Amino acid sequence: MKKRAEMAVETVQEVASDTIEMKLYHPYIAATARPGQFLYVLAEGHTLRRPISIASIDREQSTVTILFKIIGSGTKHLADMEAGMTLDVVGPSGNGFATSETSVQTALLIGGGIGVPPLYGLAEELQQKGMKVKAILGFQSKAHVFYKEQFERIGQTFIVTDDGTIGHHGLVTDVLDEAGEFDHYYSCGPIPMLQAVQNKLKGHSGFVSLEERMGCGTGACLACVIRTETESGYKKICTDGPVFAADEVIL
Amino acid sequence: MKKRAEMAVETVQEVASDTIEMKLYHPYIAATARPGQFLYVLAEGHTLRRPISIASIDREQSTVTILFKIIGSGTKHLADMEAGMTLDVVGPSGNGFATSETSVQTALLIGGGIGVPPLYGLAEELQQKGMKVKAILGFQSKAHVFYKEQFERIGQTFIVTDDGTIGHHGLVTDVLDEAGEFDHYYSCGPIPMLQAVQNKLKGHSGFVSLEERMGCGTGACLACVIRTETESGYKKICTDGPVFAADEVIL
Amino acid sequence: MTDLAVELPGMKLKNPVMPASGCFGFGREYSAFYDLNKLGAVIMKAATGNARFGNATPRVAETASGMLNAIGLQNPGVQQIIAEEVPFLAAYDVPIMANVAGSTIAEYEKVAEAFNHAPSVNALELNISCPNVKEGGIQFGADPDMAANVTERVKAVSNLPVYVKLSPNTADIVTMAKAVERAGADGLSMMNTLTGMQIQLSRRKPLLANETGGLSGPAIKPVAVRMIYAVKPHVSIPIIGMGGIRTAEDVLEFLLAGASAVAVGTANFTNPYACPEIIEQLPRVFDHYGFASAAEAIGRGHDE
Amino acid sequence: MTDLAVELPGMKLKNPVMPASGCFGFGREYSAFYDLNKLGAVIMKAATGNARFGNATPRVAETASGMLNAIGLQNPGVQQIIAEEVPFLAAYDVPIMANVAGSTIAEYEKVAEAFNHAPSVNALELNISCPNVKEGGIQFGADPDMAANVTERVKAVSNLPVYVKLSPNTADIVTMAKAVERAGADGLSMMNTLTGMQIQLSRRKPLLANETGGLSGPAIKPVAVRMIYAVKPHVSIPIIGMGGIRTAEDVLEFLLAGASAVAVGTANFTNPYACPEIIEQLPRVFDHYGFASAAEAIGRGHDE
Ligand SMILES: Cc1cc2nc3c(=O)[nH]c(=O)nc-3n(C[C@H](O)[C@H](O)[C@H](O)COP(=O)(O)OP(=O)(O)OC[C@H]3O[C@@H](n4cnc5c(N)ncnc54)[C@H](O)[C@@H]3O)c2cc1C
Ligand SMILES: Cc1cc2nc3c(=O)[nH]c(=O)nc-3n(C[C@H](O)[C@H](O)[C@H](O)COP(=O)(O)OP(=O)(O)OC[C@H]3O[C@@H](n4cnc5c(N)ncnc54)[C@H](O)[C@@H]3O)c2cc1C
Ligand SMILES: Cc1cc2nc3c(=O)[nH]c(=O)nc-3n(C[C@H](O)[C@H](O)[C@H](O)COP(=O)(O)O)c2cc1C
Ligand SMILES: Cc1cc2nc3c(=O)[nH]c(=O)nc-3n(C[C@H](O)[C@H](O)[C@H](O)COP(=O)(O)O)c2cc1C
Ligand code: FES
Ligand code: FES
Repeated sequence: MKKRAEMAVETVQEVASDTIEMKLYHPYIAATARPGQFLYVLAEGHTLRRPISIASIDREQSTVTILFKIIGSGTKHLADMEAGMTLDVVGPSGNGFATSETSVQTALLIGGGIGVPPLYGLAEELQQKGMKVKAILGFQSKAHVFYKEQFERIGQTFIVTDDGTIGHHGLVTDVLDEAGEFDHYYSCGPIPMLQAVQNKLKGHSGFVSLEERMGCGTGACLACVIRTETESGYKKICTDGPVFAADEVIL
Repeated sequence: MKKRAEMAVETVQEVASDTIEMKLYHPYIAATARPGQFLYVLAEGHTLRRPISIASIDREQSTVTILFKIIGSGTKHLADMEAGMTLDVVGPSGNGFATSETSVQTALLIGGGIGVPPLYGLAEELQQKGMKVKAILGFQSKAHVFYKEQFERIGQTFIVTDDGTIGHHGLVTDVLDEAGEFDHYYSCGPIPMLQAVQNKLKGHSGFVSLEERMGCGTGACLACVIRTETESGYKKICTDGPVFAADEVIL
Repeated sequence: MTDLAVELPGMKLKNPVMPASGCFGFGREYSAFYDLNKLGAVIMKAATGNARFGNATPRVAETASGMLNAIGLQNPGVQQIIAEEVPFLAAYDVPIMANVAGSTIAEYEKVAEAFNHAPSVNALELNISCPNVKEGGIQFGADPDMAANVTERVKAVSNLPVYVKLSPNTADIVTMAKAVERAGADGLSMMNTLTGMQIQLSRRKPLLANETGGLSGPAIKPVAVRMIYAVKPHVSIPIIGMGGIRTAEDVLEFLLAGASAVAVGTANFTNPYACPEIIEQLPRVFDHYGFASAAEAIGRGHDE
Repeated sequence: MTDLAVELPGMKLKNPVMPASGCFGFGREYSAFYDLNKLGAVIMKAATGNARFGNATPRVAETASGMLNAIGLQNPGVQQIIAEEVPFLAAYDVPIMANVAGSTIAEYEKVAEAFNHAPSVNALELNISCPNVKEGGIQFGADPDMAANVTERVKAVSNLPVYVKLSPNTADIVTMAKAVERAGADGLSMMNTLTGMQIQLSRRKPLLANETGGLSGPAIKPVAVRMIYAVKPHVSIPIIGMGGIRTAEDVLEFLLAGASAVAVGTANFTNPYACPEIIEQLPRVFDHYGFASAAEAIGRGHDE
């Protein structure tokens, strides 16, 4: 169950252009978090919290790692934090990836930009469960690439950039064929990318992790709804999601 | 002439209950500041700057010292600053005490609470000019007293407290007679105290330093006016003041 | 010990703090953070005649010391609220206010009438001021005659005390307040959100799908305090104050202005424990400013 | 290089940024901080028929991301402004707008007429919306007919383009804007302050001596943007936008909403260099969002 927690900032590091990796200590969060869940983070002086995915979990060290891109004043504020400070979060929030129920043999992970971090924790967990992991990771340019080596250590990894400064020049969907066979896919990134993936992989079983602007982050305000094929006609990204079966949501 | 300056915080110290002393480094400000002037200080996240008097000036070290009481969120924020940070100020602001033109032999300084700091810089300067300085300093209680020894080093000092926990129990005006002869008086503190002093010392030549809520702090918005006997009928505390001849302003 | 209790038509409150409509759902989510029995009351999310999906997303944006929202009254409809949500809240020892919305007077009547059959609901809050409902809503809140009319019609069908929630998007709040009092309102809720907009530079378009949204949060507090202060001397029905409340000091400010109780909206988003933390601080704050009870602070900002 | 110039009735501006009335005096004080030639224009503090002392102090209070003011139009009177202040500003190569205020229509006429004899003044800004003037002011700004009337009367006596400064304290800004356009206004200034109040807990009373004050600063920006966006399609006269502008990005937001130029008020208090720093950042911001000139951004938030 999610709680408000004061997490201790252990390290802060710029791992790619405007992309910050932050390791946070908190026994409860680290013990209960699952890949695909997020922290709802308070940036001082801001009214709304910021949703940031949990990129990886170290249960022994009681830490979780987040990775975020500096977009506006909230993430700028977070980037200015230093080791020794505390971060006020509500988490672990959301449902996370359902890895236990799947009998996946090979998983294809498709991430775009800041959609890559949650897939890393998922990759680690799937690997631990003995599954084969392949990843297609899209970035703006070489300067924006992060976690390439980490993913390569886990499995075959395709890097795609908008400008071709590294890897394939184009879109993540361009290399889907090259990536070959898989049982399930997991995708996280901007909506147009998810739509393209959903289209191209119609018929495949898959999961998408969605983003939407949030108010409460806790299911009460209905800011973050997504249309679904379910009876009520909608789901809440902050609590029912952010991960959904690809055929469940209408992007 | 006042400027916006980034002053380096050198030391931050609690010198009495909720009362912070802060030493700030800046060659231009330290070279040009005069006792009685103030810094118009930015507390991050706040719309309006805070006026804080210059308590003393060390021209050799290029520092000025301010002393402030924690009242609300602005001064709370300032109190949380640490050595090595920078403070955004506009200063030196206001006119300051006119010590050069006076042929004072004995000066009586009458300060209440947070009106005490500007008088300390004045006391130092008057002493340097070879004048005799006496001071009456009023505080809430013993826990709120600061700079007692510093004033005593300069001249005869009377401490008065609201609750009698140290010094005289009562008001600064109670010990005026005891303080004896003087040529000029200089007073700074809350309006009711200044009114009482003005009343009791009618006919004496004196100066008062005033407080008012400020907008621009620079003479443009007319937030900080005080009625005067002058032709225009008013003066601006932020630029014409904060120091006025006692018979000039209508309190 | 400071006595925090206040009494309002239809509701005895342990303390004057309740979550504001639309910022707390029907309580389920926040019950995971703390015991709802700590609250003075609960105001439920708006109910309409049938289920509504609301506006397209994005529905919220952040502003300086505030936020914009254009949820569009999404809710499962009054019948399902009575069947599924009210029973959950009824298990707590906390008065329940139902927020009633609609696009036509007939819809307001239908919703209000339905709550007659929900014995756990203690009072109605008539949302005549939702700025995000394009078909109707806005007009009721902007015109004293229409506001009076919907108030009268709802009073005629309802067994419950009716609090009318006023819009700040008006030149003359006092006339509005007097009109709905004359029409039979048992209380006022002041205030709903100010209409605002944010333009997203990268898209060169309003950020919210609905274009405009309701501005809430600390940014609007001075407007709410001013309106309550202005209305108080002109009405004899109690006011539930809201708009930017974040601290126990803010609660006292609203009571001094003339509110008898307050609602906390946006602050729940910044801090899910906002309500219980404010309530916990109230005794210290009332004591510090010389009040032995919440009730005796009400309207005291008007003393000579 | 981005072309920052914009042209308005009576004024050719090097760039679209000018200090807002009442926040910049008559320019003298800020001329000690920077060269006023950097500004797009200067709007002077309100002028009334005779000298006014204004309200008692305290006249300002701080709020979340904003402030309240109730200066009360203190000024030395139109004759002294023309004799002493205009010549100081006329020495700069910057268009001058005079802010015209009064308690009666006759006073507005008198002040407007006086500026006919100040050849350096390029335009008038008709302050029909000062919320702090008890005798008159407020009514003109709240009623379309009265606003139209004062606009017409001033247009009849003035040789200068007249910009009417609208109040946000209204339920229907579009009707107001259309009314003053029909009455002959050459432009609009949007917007003045929202009326607000802060209660000082320790005194149990409104903090400002005037009780209410005008809310300004970033807190009100979403309201200003919404009103400009709403008015733009309904008028063909240009709009000077204002309300919470603090950064060059804010300037672009106002231009996209429909303003042709902007005024910066409260931000001057937080940072005396606000105007020149914003102007310095403009080329970078226009460039980043794909605009080669300021003029081409105007109203582009309305594109399909
Ligand atoms: C479930 C979820 C997980 C996310 N995980 C990550 C992550 O691991 N790393 C990462 O860099 N980013 C992630 N994001 C996006 C991240 O929340 C935004 O980049 C961030 O909120 C921007 O804040 P800001 O103050 O810098 O930007 P501003 O634009 O100043 O923010 C203004 C407001 O808009 C909201 N907002 C802006 N962009 C987004 C967005 N893309 N999604 C949701 N809200 C937004 C902000 O939260 C804030 O309320 C995630 C978003 C969601 C919904
Ligand atoms: C010329 C001058 C010199 C001063 N020198 C000192 C000094 O040396 N040490 C010191 O402790 N205090 C001094 N003060 C008072 C000091 O400015 C206030 O205590 C401070 O602004 C309070 O800010 P806050 O955010 O803590 O309080 P808040 O009450 O949260 O402030 C809210 C607003 O009110 C203003 N305000 C509140 N109290 C005062 C006040 N007494 N005078 C002016 N504005 C006020 C603040 O500046 C701010 O704009 C001086 C005031 C003036 C006018
Ligand atoms: C996300 C959100 C949803 C809201 N929904 C409703 C609603 O359904 N009915 C209503 O009367 N007011 C609604 N409001 C208005 C609040 O109840 C409250 O009047 C307003 O937000 C001001 O209070 P605050 O500043 O504390 O948020 C909503 C506000 C927000 C922020
Ligand atoms: C201290 C102060 C004084 C003001 N005086 C005037 C005035 O004399 N005439 C006027 O038309 N507007 C006056 N205004 C309103 C501003 O010109 C401007 O419309 C408003 O403050 C919104 O802009 P801002 O948020 O950038 O401050 C004043 C505002 C402030 C803060
Ligand atoms: S953000 Fe409030 S329901 Fe999801
Ligand atoms: S604070 Fe603006 S004139 Fe003094």
